[in-house]
Amino acid sequence: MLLPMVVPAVITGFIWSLPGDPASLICPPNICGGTEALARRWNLDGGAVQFFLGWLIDAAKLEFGNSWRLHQGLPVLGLLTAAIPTTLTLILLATVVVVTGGVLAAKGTLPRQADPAIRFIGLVPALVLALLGAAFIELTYGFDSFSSSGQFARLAVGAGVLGIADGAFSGAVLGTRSTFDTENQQRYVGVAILRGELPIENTLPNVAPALIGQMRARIVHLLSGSVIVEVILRIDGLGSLLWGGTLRQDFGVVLAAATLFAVVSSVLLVAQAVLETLVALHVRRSPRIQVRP
Amino acid sequence: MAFKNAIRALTGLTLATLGTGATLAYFEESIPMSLNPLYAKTMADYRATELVFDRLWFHDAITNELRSRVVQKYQVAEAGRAVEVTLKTGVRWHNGQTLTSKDLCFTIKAMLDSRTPSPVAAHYREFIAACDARGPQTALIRFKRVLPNPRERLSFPILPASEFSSTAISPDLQFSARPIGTGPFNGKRGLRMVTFDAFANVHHQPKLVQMQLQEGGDPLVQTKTLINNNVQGIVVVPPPQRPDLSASDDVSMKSYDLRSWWYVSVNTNNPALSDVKVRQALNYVLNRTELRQYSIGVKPGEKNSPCEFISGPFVRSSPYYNASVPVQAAANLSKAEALLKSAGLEKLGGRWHANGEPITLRVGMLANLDHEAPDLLSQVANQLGAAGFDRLTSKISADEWDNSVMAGKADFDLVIGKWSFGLVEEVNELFSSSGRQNMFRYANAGVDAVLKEYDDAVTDTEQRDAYHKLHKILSTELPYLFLWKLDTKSAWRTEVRGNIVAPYYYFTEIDSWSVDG
Amino acid sequence: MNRSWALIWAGISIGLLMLAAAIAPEHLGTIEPDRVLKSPFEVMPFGTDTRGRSLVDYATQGARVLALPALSAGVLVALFGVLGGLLRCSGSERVNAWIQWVTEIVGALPRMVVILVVALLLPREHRSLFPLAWTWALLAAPGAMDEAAAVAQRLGGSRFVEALRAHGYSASRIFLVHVVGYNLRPVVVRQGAETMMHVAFLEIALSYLALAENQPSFTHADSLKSWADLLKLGYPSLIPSLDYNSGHALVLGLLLLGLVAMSAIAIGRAARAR
Amino acid sequence: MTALIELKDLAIRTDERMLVEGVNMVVQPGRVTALIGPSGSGKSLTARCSMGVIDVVPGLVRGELRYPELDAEKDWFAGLHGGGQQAQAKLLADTRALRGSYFTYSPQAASSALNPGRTVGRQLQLAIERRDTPPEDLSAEIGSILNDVGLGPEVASALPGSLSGGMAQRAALAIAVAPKPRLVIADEPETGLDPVLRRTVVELLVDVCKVHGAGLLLISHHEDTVARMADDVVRLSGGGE
Repeated sequence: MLLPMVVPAVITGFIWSLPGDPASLICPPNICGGTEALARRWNLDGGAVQFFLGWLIDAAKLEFGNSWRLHQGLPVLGLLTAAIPTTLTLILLATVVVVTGGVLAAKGTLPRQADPAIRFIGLVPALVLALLGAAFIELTYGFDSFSSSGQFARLAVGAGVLGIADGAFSGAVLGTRSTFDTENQQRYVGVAILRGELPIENTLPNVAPALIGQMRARIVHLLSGSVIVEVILRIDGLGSLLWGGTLRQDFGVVLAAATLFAVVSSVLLVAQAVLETLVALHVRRSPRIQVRP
Repeated sequence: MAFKNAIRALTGLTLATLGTGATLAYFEESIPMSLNPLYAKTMADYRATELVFDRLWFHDAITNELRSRVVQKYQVAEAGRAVEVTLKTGVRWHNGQTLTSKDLCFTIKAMLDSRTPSPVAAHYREFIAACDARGPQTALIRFKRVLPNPRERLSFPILPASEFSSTAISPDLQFSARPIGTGPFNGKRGLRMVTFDAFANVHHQPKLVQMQLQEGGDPLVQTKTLINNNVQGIVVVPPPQRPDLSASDDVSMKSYDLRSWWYVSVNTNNPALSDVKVRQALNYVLNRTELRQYSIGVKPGEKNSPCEFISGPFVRSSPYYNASVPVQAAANLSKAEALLKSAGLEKLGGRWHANGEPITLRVGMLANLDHEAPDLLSQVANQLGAAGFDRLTSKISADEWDNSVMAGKADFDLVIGKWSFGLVEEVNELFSSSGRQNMFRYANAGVDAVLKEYDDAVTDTEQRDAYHKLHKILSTELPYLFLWKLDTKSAWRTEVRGNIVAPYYYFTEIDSWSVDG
Repeated sequence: MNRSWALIWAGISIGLLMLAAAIAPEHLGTIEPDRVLKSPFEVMPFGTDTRGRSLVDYATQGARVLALPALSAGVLVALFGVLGGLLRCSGSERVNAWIQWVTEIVGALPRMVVILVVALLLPREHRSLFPLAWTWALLAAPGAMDEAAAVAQRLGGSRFVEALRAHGYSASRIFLVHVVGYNLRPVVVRQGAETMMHVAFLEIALSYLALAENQPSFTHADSLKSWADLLKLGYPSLIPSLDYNSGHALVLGLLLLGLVAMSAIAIGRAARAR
Repeated sequence: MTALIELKDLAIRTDERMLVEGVNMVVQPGRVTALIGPSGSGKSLTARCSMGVIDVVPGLVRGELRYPELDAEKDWFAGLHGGGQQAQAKLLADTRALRGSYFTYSPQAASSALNPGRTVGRQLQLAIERRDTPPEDLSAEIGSILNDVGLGPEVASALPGSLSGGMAQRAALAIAVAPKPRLVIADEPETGLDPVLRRTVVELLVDVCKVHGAGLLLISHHEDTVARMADDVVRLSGGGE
């Protein structure tokens, strides 16, 4: 859960470990109004720790200042609040694709003969699919590609790309399937069949923790992929912010965006923990028995 | 239709009211980094701020005479060490308040405030001493020294005092994205475009209702988009795209005089390059004709080419250009070789060595110049290689250019760049040993002396003679290898009328622009 | 693809990559205005770019940008994997628990984000693919260690080692030959190969994004062309209405990416136990 | 009286060899039928087939399967010969409703045969829900069944993993009788238990089935254990040809 703190901490460590004045690293004086002003703004004088704490406190108060360079003068908070829903939608839609893959595999709807094809698709890097997606968007939506429908199409295509590229879909399908295959070799499954029960009813609670873990890892992977997809498809999400900030060396934006990514990841960790507890409770379920006199 | 869509698409341009004549959509080189004129860096910034702000004085785009839209009357005071300015009444800011001398003096005080880290301000700090309001519309601007013709130099944009809490103006203030000016348009910067909404005023009656600035992206796409009438103009058309556009009847090309020239600046701190003979040799190594042909595509012997060679730090049309200095159009490798030998370098295995060590030249070029002169960097590198120099090439990002190259911290031996003059054609900052734009801290007593002559000059002729001398010295001293003046072309749809393009600032005459329905 | 074929393919592909990297020219050839954007049929073998230069140089320079960083990253990950496996066999519970924890934290970070932050903080003179590739390797390492450890677990962890000791094998022989050689090899080599592929894709992605914004590259000297340049050059041909005939560049770029992926698979297969 | 299961001339094969051939078996209600044969003679296979579960390919070569109590005429193997896996899957689906209600299954080595992810109580509950008429007091019912197999109520909340071999076997038995089936099919209930426990478990099995009015098909290779208590005996010679 301390992940959101780890990220800025690591970055801070990095800045102070690099040669040169942290202030001019964070934002060169000729941009940020003289080192003193800058030092005051980022409380750099107290060294790494104070800078880090100062930043955390401001962040807690949702004070991220304004963008230096990427969108000079626009409040970073505003940029973030505009970006987060977009990115979350993107990830959510992509997750739907991935989960569908998992479910289809679990239910055995996907024929195993398709595996080679699925594996192959999994090899395609996000960049390539994103480029194709961009071409598609531009051919279909053209001039209106920034209208609301165009924007949604970008999101949809982006989600599709994310969900399929870099082995997201194939990983979900093959991973889920192999998990179930291993479980189905357990003897109790065979017995369940002889008892007229469906195997999946029996195995699901037992494989759930493993599946949840896999799914969390996959969503983190999607987050990482969203950077490329958002930039190529010109989706104004966290990824675009992070990338733009990196190019323009807009430290405030990058620090905030990176931290937000970390926040999302740790939310996922929490979600995983909660789900696992729920499964454990489900497994322990049993009717209360009162002893007969 | 698919074609249209594709084009529209690639640009990602969204125009509600296309072709109604009310709105003018155009492509810029890049989305402006700041709409605060004090922090204008790129030409896109300058052009955008010209729509939102009024400069105190400016040159008429056609007659080139000095004009002002906000000054009622002025008079030189204190024997040329000050000027008293009376502002027009009734000029309104975009926030509804009226323009007063308080705003004028605030602007000057902000620029004088050392906590305002603005290169523009730094320039004015050189010679402006103070400003005091003499009345609601009248202010006295004091100078540090006598200025021959002060109005020439007072071309700063006026900022609204009411919008700032102190005279220390930082670039990250919201003002940079939502500026308030007295100009013809009220600008709002979005993530992917800037919209300018017309603001009628006593001194501006723009015919256009709205202007929409879009980042250009791929030049190929920009061109097709313009031809297909999905955008009405491209501010900067790279040479490779010009034939396509001039072929189209619906588009007219307009020359945009940036008064800018291209150079290869030489790191005189590099032991080898500190020797003037070596610099002269490099000047002979460069085959400008070939560079121009391969990079910009000017055929040898082409009439009225967009690209004319120069031998000094001025464009040919400038009075300061010393026509008696010849240009070095072609390479002369034998001369170069002789010079290098006489400088004590030796050629071993086809590579030049300075006291036993092979010379490796680190060549850099401002990345976004690549559109205007594609592959210039690699071509220069190739020519150096052919002449026997090892070389490393790298593109330089805009930020790095400001923070490292212009701060004199660049680890390059040769830097390819473009210099554009503002209102006044002054080069002191580039060549004076204390100059702020002197990227390699080049220092030469003779040059400094001539520059002083220019500063002390009280008449235009004196100034011209000083710069003629400078031109002559530099052509042998060669802290820069001067390449050419590449005139910039814009392209606008023919429906766009009255589109007078001002040198450098571009949109100075925007009030006269209109679009036929 | 059976094992021996995989072995051959893996060998050839790595060999080719290295060869290409070795013969890559320092700078692109001179411009030839009279053969702009020629197809492979007009100018062998791959056609030319917008300045009439052969795309062969693009291919080799791209290989040069990738080869060593990707390879080193792959090796790094493989080594980490081996370490993970050995640790599990020499079973110190605390160490293993610690590995688990690190895996959790690192696994929770979106890699691209970390890479970009590193790219941002690296001073320009240190900007190259190596630090980014190694960062990627470090991010991939815990996963590899985990998987290798799982394999070791299936072997029986420390009990497996004890058993072999009982047979009188020397410790070094047990660990190097039996644990690593026979059992961990398939896993760690596959992990390494995948990392190589991912680093290659990472480079192309980063270079492309930088190109698209006309910025200097994060990953290589600007005198070199990355395979991303091929994609960038070929991309407009995807929109037929632009009638921009640079499709051959796109095809070449995709082909090279495909080769990288195939090779990664081949290497993985080749390392499989008999 | 009408039989519960009637298996005629069963022959099952894999690609390699015949597994069982010419097996005939009739299981009467309320009686203990022993299915005896050496290991590998196909006892379990025969039992599974009689429950409609065929999981070898090509599988059925000959044979008829009837559940006369339900339908005197219907041959459940009809159309299965050479029908391949689809046909087997169909049979599996058609007979699912019967398994776990008409006849139930009590596995051998129960500790590994019970779902580790469900408490004994929950498994009993699910089994009881298979009855046509659910009991008005579920928890009491579970308690009594546990009691019948000699387990305390606390076992209900235990996960199979925490049970000893003997307890697991009893739990499995409880689950088998819980749906009030017409027949309990017990697959070598004595395996993995020591001789003393073995005897008690098998006796328990017989008693419990009697108490719950269910027939019992007892699969075993220990003649001595079962011969005494079996009413009918079916012998498998062992292997095909």
